[in-house]
Amino acid sequence: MPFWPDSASTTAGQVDALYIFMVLVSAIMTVLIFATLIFFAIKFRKRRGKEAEQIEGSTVLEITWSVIPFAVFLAFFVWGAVIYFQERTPPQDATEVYTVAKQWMWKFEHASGQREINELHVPVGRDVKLIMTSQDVIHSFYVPAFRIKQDVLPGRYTTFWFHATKPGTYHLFCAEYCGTQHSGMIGWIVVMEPRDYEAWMTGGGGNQPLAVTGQQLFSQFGCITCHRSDTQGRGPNLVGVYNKPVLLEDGRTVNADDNYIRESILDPGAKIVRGFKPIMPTFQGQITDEQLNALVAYVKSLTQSQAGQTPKAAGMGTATP
Amino acid sequence: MTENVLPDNYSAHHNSHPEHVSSVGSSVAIWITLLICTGLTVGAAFIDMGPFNTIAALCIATFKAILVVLFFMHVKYTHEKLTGLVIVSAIFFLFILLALSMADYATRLWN
Amino acid sequence: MHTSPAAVPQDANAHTNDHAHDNPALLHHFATEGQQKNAASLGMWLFLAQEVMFFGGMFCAYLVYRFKYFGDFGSASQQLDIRLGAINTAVLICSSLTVVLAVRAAQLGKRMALVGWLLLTIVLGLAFLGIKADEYAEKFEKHHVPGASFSYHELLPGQEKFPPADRQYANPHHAEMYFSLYFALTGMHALHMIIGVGLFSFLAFMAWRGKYGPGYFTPVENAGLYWHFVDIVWIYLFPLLYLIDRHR
Amino acid sequence: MATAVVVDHGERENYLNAGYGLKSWLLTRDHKRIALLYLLSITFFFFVGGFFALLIRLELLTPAGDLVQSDTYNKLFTMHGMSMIFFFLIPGVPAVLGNFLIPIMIGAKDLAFPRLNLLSWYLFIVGGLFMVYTIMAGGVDTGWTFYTPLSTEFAKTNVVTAALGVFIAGFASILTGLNFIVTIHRMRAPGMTWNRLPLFVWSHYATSIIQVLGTPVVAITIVLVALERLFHLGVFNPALGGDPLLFQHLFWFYSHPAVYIMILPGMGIVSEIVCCFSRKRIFGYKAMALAVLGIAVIGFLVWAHHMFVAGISLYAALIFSLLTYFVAVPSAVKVFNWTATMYKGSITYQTPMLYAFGFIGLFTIGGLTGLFLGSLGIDVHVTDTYFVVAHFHYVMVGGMVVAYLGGMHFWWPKITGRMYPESWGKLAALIVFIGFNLTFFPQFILGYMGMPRRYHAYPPEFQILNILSTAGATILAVGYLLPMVYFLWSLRYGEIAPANPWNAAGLEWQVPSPPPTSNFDETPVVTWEAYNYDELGEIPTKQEVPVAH
Repeated sequence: MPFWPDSASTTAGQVDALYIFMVLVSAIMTVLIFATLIFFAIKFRKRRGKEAEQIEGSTVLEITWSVIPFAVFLAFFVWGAVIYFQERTPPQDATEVYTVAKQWMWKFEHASGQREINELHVPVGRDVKLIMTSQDVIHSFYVPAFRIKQDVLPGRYTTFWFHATKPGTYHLFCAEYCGTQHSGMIGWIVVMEPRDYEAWMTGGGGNQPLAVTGQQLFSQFGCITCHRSDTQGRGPNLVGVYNKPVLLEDGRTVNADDNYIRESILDPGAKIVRGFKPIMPTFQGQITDEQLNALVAYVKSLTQSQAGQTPKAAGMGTATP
Repeated sequence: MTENVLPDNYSAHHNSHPEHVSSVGSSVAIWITLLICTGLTVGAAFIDMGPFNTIAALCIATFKAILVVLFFMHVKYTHEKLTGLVIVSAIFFLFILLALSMADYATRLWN
Repeated sequence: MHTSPAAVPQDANAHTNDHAHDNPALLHHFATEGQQKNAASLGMWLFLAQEVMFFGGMFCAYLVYRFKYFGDFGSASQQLDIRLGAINTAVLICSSLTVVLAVRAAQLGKRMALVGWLLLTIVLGLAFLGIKADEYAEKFEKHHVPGASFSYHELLPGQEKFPPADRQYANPHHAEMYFSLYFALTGMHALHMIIGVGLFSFLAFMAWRGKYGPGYFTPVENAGLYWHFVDIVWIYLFPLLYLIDRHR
Repeated sequence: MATAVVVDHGERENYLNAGYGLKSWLLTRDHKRIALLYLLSITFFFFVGGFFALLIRLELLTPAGDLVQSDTYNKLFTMHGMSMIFFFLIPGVPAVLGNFLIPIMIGAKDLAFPRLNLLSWYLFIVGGLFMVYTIMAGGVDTGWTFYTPLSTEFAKTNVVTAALGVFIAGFASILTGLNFIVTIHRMRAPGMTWNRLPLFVWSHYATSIIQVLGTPVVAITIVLVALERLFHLGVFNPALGGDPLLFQHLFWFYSHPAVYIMILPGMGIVSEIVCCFSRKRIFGYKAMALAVLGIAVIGFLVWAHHMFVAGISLYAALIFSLLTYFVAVPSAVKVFNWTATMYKGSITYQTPMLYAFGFIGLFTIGGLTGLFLGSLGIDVHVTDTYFVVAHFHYVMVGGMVVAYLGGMHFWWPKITGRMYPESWGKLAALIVFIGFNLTFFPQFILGYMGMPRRYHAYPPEFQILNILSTAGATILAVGYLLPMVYFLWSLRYGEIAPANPWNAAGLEWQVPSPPPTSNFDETPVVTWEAYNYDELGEIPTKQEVPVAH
């Protein structure tokens, strides 16, 4: 369809539906106003011997044309809010891709360890979640065919998820002005049939899964000496901590999401887990965003079941669960 | 021409009010209160009241500010309602700035 | 033809133009002194409302970061000298009193008293700035000024009670953030003080020349309002900057 | 009736012939002369900004970035935005038409603080010089929004001088607003009660509230950006744990209400014009006055709708989206009331009325597309695309600039004492309307298709619409140059204007054209409501013109 963007995700259809609804309602409003204007302009044009009739106004009318539009506006609000809520709530079991933006490129790292630049291969019919951060300025990850964009910020994670519905190659734009080559910070989202996707994934070969890289870093940086999988460690046991509430020393409870894990590595003093001493050093400036992503991916991989079944994957090293 | 069609500035209303001249005694009394409050706020900072330390400090500061506005800045004695309106608007919009910004920061961690 | 403006009736003129010719300070576009005075007063209050929002932007930044980095802010706050802060608060409160008395002297037409109180205000204002400068100098010595030379290695509040190995230090980045806000807030406040001292110097000179008296003292009154506002800003800055988490 | 005398062809002393030397202009305290000083200054920046706009459109004629380099392009749109917003739109109507008309409309001899008014212009000029220096020194490329950390840590261009320029011009705006509020409170003539104020005055009152309470926040924010660059105070620095969104909160706290600084005075102008050329009282005076105040106040509660995809909390986004719909209601009320005002009127179509029609139409589209952006689900797709660009140009250019041109035509006889050529005026209005729609309507479609804003080069599928847009821009340029030419022409060759060529209501039409320096020989006493067209009769035809009542 000319002058209409591709639709390639579940969100796209929803956004289009609301958009068409709003265009129709606005068109009706516009036509009504314009028709009235033009009708008045012709009907009440100056005529010889006919004077204007003075009318003070009408409270009833004022209230009517405040309340009715507002009711329509509320429909826009609620519908839009529902879509937004979905866009901002990624499903639990989505395939995760770590994304690092920098002036002026997009870097992706799949859970399997596959790396890409300015091109992202994803399977059709599966939930995909991007965990994004920026190395420098604010960027914005925008895929018009999915009708979604999300700013990518330095110093924290933002997320973006979609469920692609149609194989194809779609534009990826940086939508937040980010400096000289802003318009060159573009790429492609390649949506593939699951079979092709698997082939592509294995095609690269020799990739080490991100969580395994994270596990190596976990030993390399010495995290493992304190964060043991038993209760004897000087730091909290990290098995199964992801996406669970954590009780803090100051009485607050926070959810251990990606940003929490990230912050705990970079700024360990910010949120101290109850019962532990604030002794962990900061890793700010000592690890790259990619390494950080790998560590986060590793901590997330430490689920209870995995820890029980495959100690190797859980990465507890010498400690036995 | 009747009085009620005249805007406030044209009526004799404002000219008829004598300027308030603050008395030395009351000014000194306010001054001493302000100094005592300064001592209080320092003292209160060293008592552990948990989260109420900040609240106590802000309450004392607000009390001091109110004293300054009402007495030193003569707002208590003015016959001009507009002054109060200007102050209230400034505080209101400051509140909007702080409250709606914090509405973002305070709810970022919610899930 | 009542759509055209009629002239002000004679009787209205009589009272609106009251004393119009008496006071050389009455500007041509005002009908009465009262109108002129009320305009000046409203203008000054609006200016102060503007100032509230000006500082408000920085207070908002302060609030956000204090909320996020409470412990580190506490640590950095305790690097400030609470005695100097308290003394400066007292100095400013005293200067507010001298301003009140200056306005009073102007209202009562006591010329030399007016000049005296204004000069005393200037002295107090300079004292405040002197103490502030001393505090700033200390920040430079301790490398607590944000920038390349910034360095910070201090405990979080209340960590002294733990054995040395377990003590936790404040995040130096967040301490630098605190000092950024400290310098922005106190610097902007000090700039307002300097402007105030300049204003009062001008007013003292004009007062000495006998410019102000019971009939016309709006500049003294408005400068006073400005000074009290600057005082109020400090009344908030003192606890917010100096008194975080002192009890630990 | 001393104030309603027939103009006797330039012999009477007026504000223009009261003095001719440079000093009589540069040291003037007359609000009318300061208005003209402002008019010259903002016209300069309008054409500077317009020139940048034209270069931008030419670059976008082809998908490849071939006309200018990308860094040049980035500077072009940045300086286009800064010139237009801070140095044309914000001072635009208030500092020119508001400055000229408000004292006369309320029956005062001048603004409350004439010296402050002059200071405001000088501050504007100093800020403008900083801006001109910035342009001359190689420009600035942060976008007019100065987003951190791009502006603080990464941009290598003249950010500090641009920031200072905006900061200083901001204080010019604050002083104008402060002056208006005090003037409207304190300087009204006897009988000019709040219920009798022209809506032009009401809308400037509402505008002034925003200027006084909003501008300081952006001023300090911009100062913090400059301090971060100059002295490394890292309030926004992510490396120190600074939150990049804090800048956006502080920036939009002002810059969203600032769009109401730009549009509210335009609404005031349209109210005056619609009433005059319909020969009608405004429909729903109180609702109209309340609506402008409502827009000004609620306008402060919606700023984060610029940040829905920026990473704010989900809950904050919901609150701000809902509040956004609250501010849409008074805007809608205004459109309905203008339409209702024409009902049973006796309408004629002089140039100002054509612009007023244009305003209502374009503002309706601009406002309705604002609803799309307020809706969270749609905003996520179209924010930071050409949809936003089209939306705010519909409001800013289709709304404010069109209203400004309408106002300039409406009051040109009053300001200069000369009539502009009517048929040229109508032609220009038509050209502006066509050129504007051709320029910006395709951008809505581009935006929904997904073309991001601030792109120097773009994928080829967007080219057709971009060509249309560029074609429209050239037509629009003609539409803007034409009034420049015939306005200048009319200064010398235009017909002498009577005191009240439109037979319009309002005190400004009861003083001679151009008005004398002190506006009124004697303070008027107002005994009538605003827009008392029932007492005025019809607009005089050409033959009757010079005969004032």
